[in-house]
Amino acid sequence: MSDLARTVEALLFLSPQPVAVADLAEATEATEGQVSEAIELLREDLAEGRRGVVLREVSGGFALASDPASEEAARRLLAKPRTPPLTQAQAETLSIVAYLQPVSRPEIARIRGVTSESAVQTLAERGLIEESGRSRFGAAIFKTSELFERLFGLAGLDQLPDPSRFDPSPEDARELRERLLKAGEQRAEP
Amino acid sequence: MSDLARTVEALLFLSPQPVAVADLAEATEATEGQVSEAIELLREDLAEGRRGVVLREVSGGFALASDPASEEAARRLLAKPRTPPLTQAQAETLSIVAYLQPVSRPEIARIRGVTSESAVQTLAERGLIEESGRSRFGAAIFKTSELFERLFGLAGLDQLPDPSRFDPSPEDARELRERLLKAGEQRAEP
Amino acid sequence: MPVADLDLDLDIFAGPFDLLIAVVLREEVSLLDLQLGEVVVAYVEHLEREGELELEVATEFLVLIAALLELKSRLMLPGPETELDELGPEEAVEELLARMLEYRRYRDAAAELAETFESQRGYLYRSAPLPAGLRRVAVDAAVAVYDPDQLGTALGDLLLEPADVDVSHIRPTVSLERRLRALRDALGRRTNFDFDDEFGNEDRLTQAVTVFALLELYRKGEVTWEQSECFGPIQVRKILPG
Repeated sequence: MSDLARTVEALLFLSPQPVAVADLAEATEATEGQVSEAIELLREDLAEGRRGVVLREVSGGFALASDPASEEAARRLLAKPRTPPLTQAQAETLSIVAYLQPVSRPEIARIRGVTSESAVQTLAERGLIEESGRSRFGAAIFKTSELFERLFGLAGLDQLPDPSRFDPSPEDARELRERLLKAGEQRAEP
Repeated sequence: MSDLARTVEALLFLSPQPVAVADLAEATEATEGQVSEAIELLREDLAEGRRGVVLREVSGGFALASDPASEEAARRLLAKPRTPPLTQAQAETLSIVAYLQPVSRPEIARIRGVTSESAVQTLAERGLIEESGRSRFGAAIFKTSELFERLFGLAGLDQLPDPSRFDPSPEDARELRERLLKAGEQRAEP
Repeated sequence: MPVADLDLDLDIFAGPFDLLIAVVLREEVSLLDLQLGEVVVAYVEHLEREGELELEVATEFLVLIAALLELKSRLMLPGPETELDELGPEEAVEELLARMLEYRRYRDAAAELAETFESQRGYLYRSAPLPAGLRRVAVDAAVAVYDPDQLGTALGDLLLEPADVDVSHIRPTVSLERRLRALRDALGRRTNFDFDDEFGNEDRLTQAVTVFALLELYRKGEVTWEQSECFGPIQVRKILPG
C-alpha cells in the first residue's frame, strides 16, 4: 500500500463526511490524479466482504462505512434508540403525514401555517416518516414508515383514529385535505 | 480475514470510545477467547506502517486511530490546529491527579506549593481530568478521564510509569537536607 | 487578579508570586534569604493601586504568606529549647525537605507525561455520529410507545378554522377632514341633497361628525341647510360663489 493510499485511508477514516477528491488532493499535497490512483488501490482493499470497513463513493466524494454485515452486532453494542414524547409541532406534522400521505413539505407548511423544517427532519431521523419521492415541482414528498405503525401500535393506516375534537369528521381524504388547507390558510392570514 | 475479525473491525470503526473485549464478545455473540484471536489478526493487519489506520489498546479496550504519518494532512483537511502541548503547570497538575486520584484541589495546591486553579480548569476544559465528587469539606475532587488514557496511549492507569522512579536518590535527598540545615545554622548563628 | 500573578521586584527575586513560591520549593531561592516583609509590602502596594480588596484573593495571599513565614521561622529558630514551637529547625528542615521531595516526584513525572503526550499526539481518533440506522429503533424491536389518539387530536386541532376575529373593542376613527371631503364630493355631484339619502347608511358616529363638518362648511359660507321640523329630513344646499 502506498504512502498516499495510507494517508487517504486515514483521512477518510477521520472525516465524518464524504471527502471530495479535490479536497483529498489539497490535504495530501498530491495531484487529483495521484489521489484517484490511491483511491483505486483502496477500492480493492476495502471492497465489500474483505474487511469490516468498506469504501463507498457517495455524492460529493468518498467515505468509509462499516460493512452492512456487522449491523446486528453494531446495534447490540451501540444502538441508542430514542423515543421521547412528541412535541406539539412533531405531533401535528406527523398527523398531517399520517392522514394525508403522501404529502409534500410545502403542503405541511401550508396546513400548519408555519414552516416545519425541524419537525420534519426530526421525524425523518427517528425513522417515523420517510421520503417517498419528489413532487412535480421538486419538493420532497413524505409518508409514514413501517416503524411508525409499530411505534403507534397500528395494524395498518386504516386504524388511525378519527380526527377527534372535530365534528363533523371529513368524509374522505380529499375533503380532509381541502379542509386542512383552508383552516391552515386562515390561520396564516388572520 | 475471519468474519469475526471483520465484525470487530467494523465495531471499532463505529464506536466513538475504546471497546473492551467483553463488550465486543457480547455484541458479536462470540467468546472472549474468540474475540481476542480476532483482535490478534487485526493487530497484525493494522500494525503501524501497514495501513492508514492502526489498532491501539487504550483505556481498557481497543480503538482504531489514524497513523501519525498522516497527522499533517489530517489537520489540513479537518482544519484542526495541533493541540497545544502541556505547560509545566498543567503537566505537574496532571501528574498529581494521575498518580493520586481521586485528589482534591487543595491537595494539588499543597503539593505544587501554588494554587493551581487555572491549570486545573484548563485540564478539565480539555477533558483530561474530570470532577468525581466533593471532599468532606466541599472541595472538588478530580480524577483522570477516559480521554486522558486515550491521548496518552495508556491501556490503563496501571501503565503509568512507576512513581518510585521519580523519587530523588538517597544522595540527592541527603545533599538537599544538608544544604537546608546549613542554611538554617548560618541564620541562627549571628 | 489572582495572587499568583502579583508582580514582585525583590532584592533576590523578580517575577510573579507563584514563580517565587515555585523557586523556593525548588530551592533555587533560599527561603532564608528571602525578605518576606518585602513581599507583604508589594502586596499592600498592589492593593492600594487596585483600590479594592478581593476577599478571596486576599485570603489566598494570607494563607500562602503565613505558610512561608511558618516555614521560615522554623528554619531560623535556634534549638529544641524553644517552648513556643513544637518543631525545631531540624524537624522544620525535614518537613520542608519532605515537601520538596514530594513536589520533585511529580515534577519529574510531569516531564515524562508531557513527553508521552507529545509522542501520542499524532494518533487521531474518529469522531463521527453513528449511522442513522443505529440511532433509531429497529423495526423488529419496536413496541408501541405512542398513543394514536395524539395524532387524532393534533389533526382535529388543525381542522378547526379560527373563529372570526372579534373587533367590537376597536373604536372606529372618523376624521373630520374625510367627512368634509365626502360632503364636498356630494355637493360636487349636485347642488342640493337630502342628508339621510346621502349619509343615512353610515354609523351614528360618522353621521355626527358629518353634521359637524356641515357646520364647518356653513361657517365658511359653502353650504346652507333647512330642517322644517324636529328630527325631520335635512335638506343641504350648496351656496354658489358670486
